[in-house]
Amino acid sequence: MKTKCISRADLAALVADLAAAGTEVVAPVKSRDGRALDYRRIGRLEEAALGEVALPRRSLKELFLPASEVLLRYRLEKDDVAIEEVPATFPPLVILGAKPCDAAGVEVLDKVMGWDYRDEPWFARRAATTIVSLACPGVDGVCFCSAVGLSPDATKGADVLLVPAEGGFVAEAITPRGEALLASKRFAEGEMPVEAQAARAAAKEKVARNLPAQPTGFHDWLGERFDHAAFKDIAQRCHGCGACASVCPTCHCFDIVDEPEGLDRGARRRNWDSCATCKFTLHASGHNPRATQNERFRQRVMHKFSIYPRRFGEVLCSGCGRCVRACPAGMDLPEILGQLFRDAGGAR
Amino acid sequence: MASEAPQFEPKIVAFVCNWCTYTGADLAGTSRLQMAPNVRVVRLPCTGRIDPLFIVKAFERGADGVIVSGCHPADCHYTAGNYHARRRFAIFRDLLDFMGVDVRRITFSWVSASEGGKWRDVVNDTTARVKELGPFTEYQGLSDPWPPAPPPTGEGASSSQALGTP
Amino acid sequence: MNELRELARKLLGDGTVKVVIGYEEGPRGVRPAMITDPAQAERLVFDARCVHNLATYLNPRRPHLARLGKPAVVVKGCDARAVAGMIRESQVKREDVVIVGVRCGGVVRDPTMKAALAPETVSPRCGHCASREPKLFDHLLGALPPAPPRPAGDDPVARVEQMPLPERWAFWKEELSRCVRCHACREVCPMCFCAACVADKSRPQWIETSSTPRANLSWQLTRVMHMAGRCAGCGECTRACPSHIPLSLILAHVARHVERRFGYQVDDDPSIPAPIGAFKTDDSQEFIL
Amino acid sequence: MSRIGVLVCHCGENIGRTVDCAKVAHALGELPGVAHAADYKYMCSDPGQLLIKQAIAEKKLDGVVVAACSPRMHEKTFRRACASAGMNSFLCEMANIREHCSWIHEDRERATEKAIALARAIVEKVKRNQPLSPIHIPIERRALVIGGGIAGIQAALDVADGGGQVVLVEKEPSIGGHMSQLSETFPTLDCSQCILTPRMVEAYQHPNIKLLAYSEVESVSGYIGNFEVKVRRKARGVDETRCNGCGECQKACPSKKIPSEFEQGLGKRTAIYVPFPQAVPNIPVIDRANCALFKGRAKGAKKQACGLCKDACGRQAVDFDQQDSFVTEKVGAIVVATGYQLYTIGKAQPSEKLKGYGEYGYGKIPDVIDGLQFERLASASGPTGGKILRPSDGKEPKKIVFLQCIGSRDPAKGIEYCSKICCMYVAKHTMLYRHKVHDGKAYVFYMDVRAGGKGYEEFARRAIEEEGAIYLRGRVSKLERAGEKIKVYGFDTLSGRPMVIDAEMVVLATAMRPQPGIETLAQKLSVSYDGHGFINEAHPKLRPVETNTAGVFVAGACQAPRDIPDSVSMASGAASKVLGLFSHEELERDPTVAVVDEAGCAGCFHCERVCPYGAVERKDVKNREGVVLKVVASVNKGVCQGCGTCQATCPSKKVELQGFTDEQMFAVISAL
Repeated sequence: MKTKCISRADLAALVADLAAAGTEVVAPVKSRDGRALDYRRIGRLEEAALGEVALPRRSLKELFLPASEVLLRYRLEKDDVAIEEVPATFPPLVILGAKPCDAAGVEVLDKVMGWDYRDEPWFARRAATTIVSLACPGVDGVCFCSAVGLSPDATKGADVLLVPAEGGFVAEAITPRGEALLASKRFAEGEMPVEAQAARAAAKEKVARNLPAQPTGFHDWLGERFDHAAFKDIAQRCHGCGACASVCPTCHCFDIVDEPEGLDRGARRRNWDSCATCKFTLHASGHNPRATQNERFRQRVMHKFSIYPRRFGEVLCSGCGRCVRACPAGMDLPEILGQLFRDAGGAR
Repeated sequence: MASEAPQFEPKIVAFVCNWCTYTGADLAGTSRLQMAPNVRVVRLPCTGRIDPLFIVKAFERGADGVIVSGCHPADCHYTAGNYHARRRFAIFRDLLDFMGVDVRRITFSWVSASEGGKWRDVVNDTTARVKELGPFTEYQGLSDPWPPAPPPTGEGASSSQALGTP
Repeated sequence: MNELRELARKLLGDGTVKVVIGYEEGPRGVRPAMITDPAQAERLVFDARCVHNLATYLNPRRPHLARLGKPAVVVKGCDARAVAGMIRESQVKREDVVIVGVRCGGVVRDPTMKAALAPETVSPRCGHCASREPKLFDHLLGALPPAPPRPAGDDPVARVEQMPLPERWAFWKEELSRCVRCHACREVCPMCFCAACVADKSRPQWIETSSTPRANLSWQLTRVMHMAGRCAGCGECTRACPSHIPLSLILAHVARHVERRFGYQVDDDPSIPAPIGAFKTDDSQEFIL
Repeated sequence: MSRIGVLVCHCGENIGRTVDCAKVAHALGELPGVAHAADYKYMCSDPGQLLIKQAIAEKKLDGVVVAACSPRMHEKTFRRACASAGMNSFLCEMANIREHCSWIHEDRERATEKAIALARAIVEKVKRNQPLSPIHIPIERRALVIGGGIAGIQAALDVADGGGQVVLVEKEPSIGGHMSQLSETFPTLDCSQCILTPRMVEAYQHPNIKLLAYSEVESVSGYIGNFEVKVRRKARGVDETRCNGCGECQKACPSKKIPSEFEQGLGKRTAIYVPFPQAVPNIPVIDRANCALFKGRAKGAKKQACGLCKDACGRQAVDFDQQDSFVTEKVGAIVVATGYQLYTIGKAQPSEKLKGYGEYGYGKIPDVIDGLQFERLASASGPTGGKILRPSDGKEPKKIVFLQCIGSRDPAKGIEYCSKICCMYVAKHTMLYRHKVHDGKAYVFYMDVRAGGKGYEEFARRAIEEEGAIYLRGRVSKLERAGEKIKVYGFDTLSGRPMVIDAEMVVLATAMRPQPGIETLAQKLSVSYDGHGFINEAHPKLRPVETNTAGVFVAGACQAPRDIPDSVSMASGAASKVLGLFSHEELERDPTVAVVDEAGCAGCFHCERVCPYGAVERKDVKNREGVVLKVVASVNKGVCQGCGTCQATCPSKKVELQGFTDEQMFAVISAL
């Protein structure tokens, strides 16, 4: 694969060109209080905060599965209901400086989105979007991408991988779409500098220290451990607030609601939901098959590390660690995984 | 630069109690007191029944102004509903103001069954005030789910300072 | 700390309580702990990282904890206000909980921080704290530490209050646009104990469950109205918000307004009635024509 | 989908002139769920109502909206029409397009547009209306009358004569009230006691009346038809069942110099006493504050300081150890008839709102007295045997000045209202005086003479024209003691001259105020009262003897200053209301009441705190084993008046006011 060298000025020119051509560009942007990052639209490269180590508050997921999305609109007529479809067409979008774990999360979700029912809005947005990842130095002691088969410079889900280098970046096109983005004559071909290679290796090593890789066959092992002792009191401190699901790049459960917007009209929307909340499985009868937080948290672990991988061959987790950082009660997924990994490894 | 565009006619929803203000509004009608046709009255038993959510929903549904009106203190048909409403709306009004809603769009009044003239004044004054404020586009425009990009560095400095979030 | 562990051991040992809800050292900072075995009392800690309001775990919406049996709960002065609120509003019976009060010298903003209190790290709510020693307790532990430093920067509530109206609107519009309606603010709140929240009610649906700026504003307006004169000011909603919306600013503003107008401060005395649901015939009514 | 019928009324030209009624009907006919829409000249007429009934039958309507006048005008009419066509009456509502639209707007286009919006909102509401049925409540056919003055006695007798049972509670030792103190009554000058005493006795002996004298209402719970009243029976120190009213105890009592309340301090009584000879019941009471024995006990004396009354009693009725006792009475209705007290004239006042007169020397100049004291002087059974004699020296005054409006009609004194009876009783006083002191001169300083009432104006004129009273329009600035005389500094505004009269006695016609403690009683009864403490009637014109609490009625001067005929009329009115209530087996009430969704109630009881009626009760939710799972709120339908404050307060909206549910209001707001 050919790599190209891109100076910051070149990148700025690319953003300007894209903007001029009507392509939306999204990048990590500092929040107003300066304390956090968000993936947001930019008009100029200077607005982006590409040099920041931290993860944006929420993942890339919402660019493909918004927190709330109109599926159709309806209007009551005298004796009928008129339906207005919402077209699943989206303007071209380039995501610049995506975290590799976030890009990977999107690709993981392609599986379920295209499974028994093809989710048109999801794939229409996917088709309109080019993801330019930026190799990560490893964020902090929580990250565990390497434990779920990824790495801080993973290319999964990315069309282009940028690696920081002297004066700019080295860019590697991963997909034909990435190649097209880099096709500009402005970008000179060049080799990955040694320092950049070394930084990538160092980052990998750093992250790997946080949590050992999952043992082989873990998904099947876990799938048979529904009553594992670790689940018994797993979530006593959990509030069931669902903050973890909101920030997760791979949590994708949604609820579909019809909401009136006036006397005679309304919209059908799908909204993010979370298995952590007590109402997620609450039946109309009042019965709740997942009666307490312990069962709900077990579901979260099971779905991510057994149910999804057994069905789709992919772990429903990109190891970003946002759930740990966001949890107000100190619930710690890598801690739980560590225990389970040890147990599974030992059992072998 | 006289505008030829049709004058803005605000939509104003009035939540009133049955015993004082509704009856006062009836009296205004019986007395043929002419007033602006912008106000639509919703009859409730008591101001105590009026939920802040009514006001929120009225704005969501396109109201440009709201009137809340009931019995004068000590005159409540149910003895105390208006006192509870008074506390509730003192807080709610201040909350709306803190959130950036122009509370001049909401009129709170006591109009007794005998104050047809006062009702007319409340209706006309509120209509005039809301006309001046223009359509409540801020509230009605709360539908774009994608936040705008933050202001470029240098502008909006006051809002880019770190806010003390615990 | 030893005092706390000993008390926990004793309470669990003699069967006074079945679980002690306290703090422990987690892999990344301090976190809540539910201790049921006296031998595990060693795990308990208390220092300036103990940010969490453990009163939340008394909330009746936590059946998995209620199942454990009678709890003892470790509370700071601020947390005690929430316990008092739940007692006042018939959610917790005073005799059904052992309240372990701890004297508090302030906490940091985030439990993963170091326990060192500095103007940059101290939680904003500790700046003017007048309740570092709970009045509602069965046991009161520790000596009163020195007062925490004042948080750095000017008063964030006043800063929003002083914004011109359109700026204030724009500020909140932007902040609330990030809300994804996960309702984490509600779930972590000790005072949000409704079995069925109005935000989940669909007939009628006063508050849409979708994340639109309109519904987000409607939700926060409703939540804050319900909190007026009840909010313990623990800031858990703000800490839980995955979108970092400064919800505490709204609650703090309303609390100040309630105090100015009704002379009422949320207190940890359950016998003092809240200002909403009461009235004085001569309450100020300058806003009413 | 709903099948709503919309009927738009022209009200002749009243609506049709400014609202295009056909267009309104057409627009509403286009709405989903509207199965019928029409307009008609007069909907409230018989043919108009017939249209509704036909539409219900032919179009199988499940809701009716009449866009016409105010629902306060004709809601009942149209609901009745719907009910007669077999529809639940609560599925019919009105949109007010007359008072709230056609009468107040001129622009036809905009008025029509508004009428459509108003009617559309009601259509959306009615789509969500639930059929409601009236609430049935059993009735305890027993009334409590609070106050044994003329109003209370009249109400008790009327109810009792009508077949109802009555509990009559009087806080004083005897019934009779202020009327028993009066000498003669205007405008007929018949003797007050002569007409009152037989009524007192009748009340006492009536088989349907249970008299609890020297008793006070301690607490009231329950609701219309089903009140439970706890009455404190104050300790008389005399066993009512033993005493035969012989009076030996009073003769024996050594403390004989106690100012008599009945005589307004102008006479004396003993420590064990009956207030006046005709008292009912004729049973003495021990005034513990003035009894030597009780004074001794209060000081902690071991030895009994006195006991002469007990020794004198042949029936062992005197009981020094008697304590307050309580009785609980179940009643279905309550009549409040607590009467009035006189405004206190001096500087010291019972509340900050009231101001007194320093300049009249009341209490300092012995011969400055109030109207009730004059009544006692004029009364044949009074301390002077009916002779007008000065309290200071017992001489007959030859010149009396009467001052009207003392306190009354004076916002500066805190009493804006007219006390209504003073003009008449001052006229009466001048006459009584002249009848007794033929050469006496009576002056009256007045603001206006208000003599509205049958025979009243003639009576007042007689005082002036035939009985020689000198009426001076003006106020008196000062009263000053000058030897045996009282200098009255006044101003005659009609002649424009200052006046100084050397009076030998001055009578102040003081304002009427409600009885002390009325606010506490009103709170116990959940009835509202005005800024002065007078009980508020439910409607000043149409419901003058009802209060805002169902089943509680009001009579006499506790509602506003009243004279005897007014008080008696009110009492009879209240009694007829009580009897009307008692004429039913069960009570039918408007089902506009709050209902709690017990499954969703979190039991925070905010509703309980805001309910003005105490209608919210706590209810245990138990499982099959009887274990209490949670405690939830529950609304007593008999007590709830339907204000809906609970619903706006409930954080989870788990209490709904029937007829104004959240779904209905949401739809209305969305439709406007």
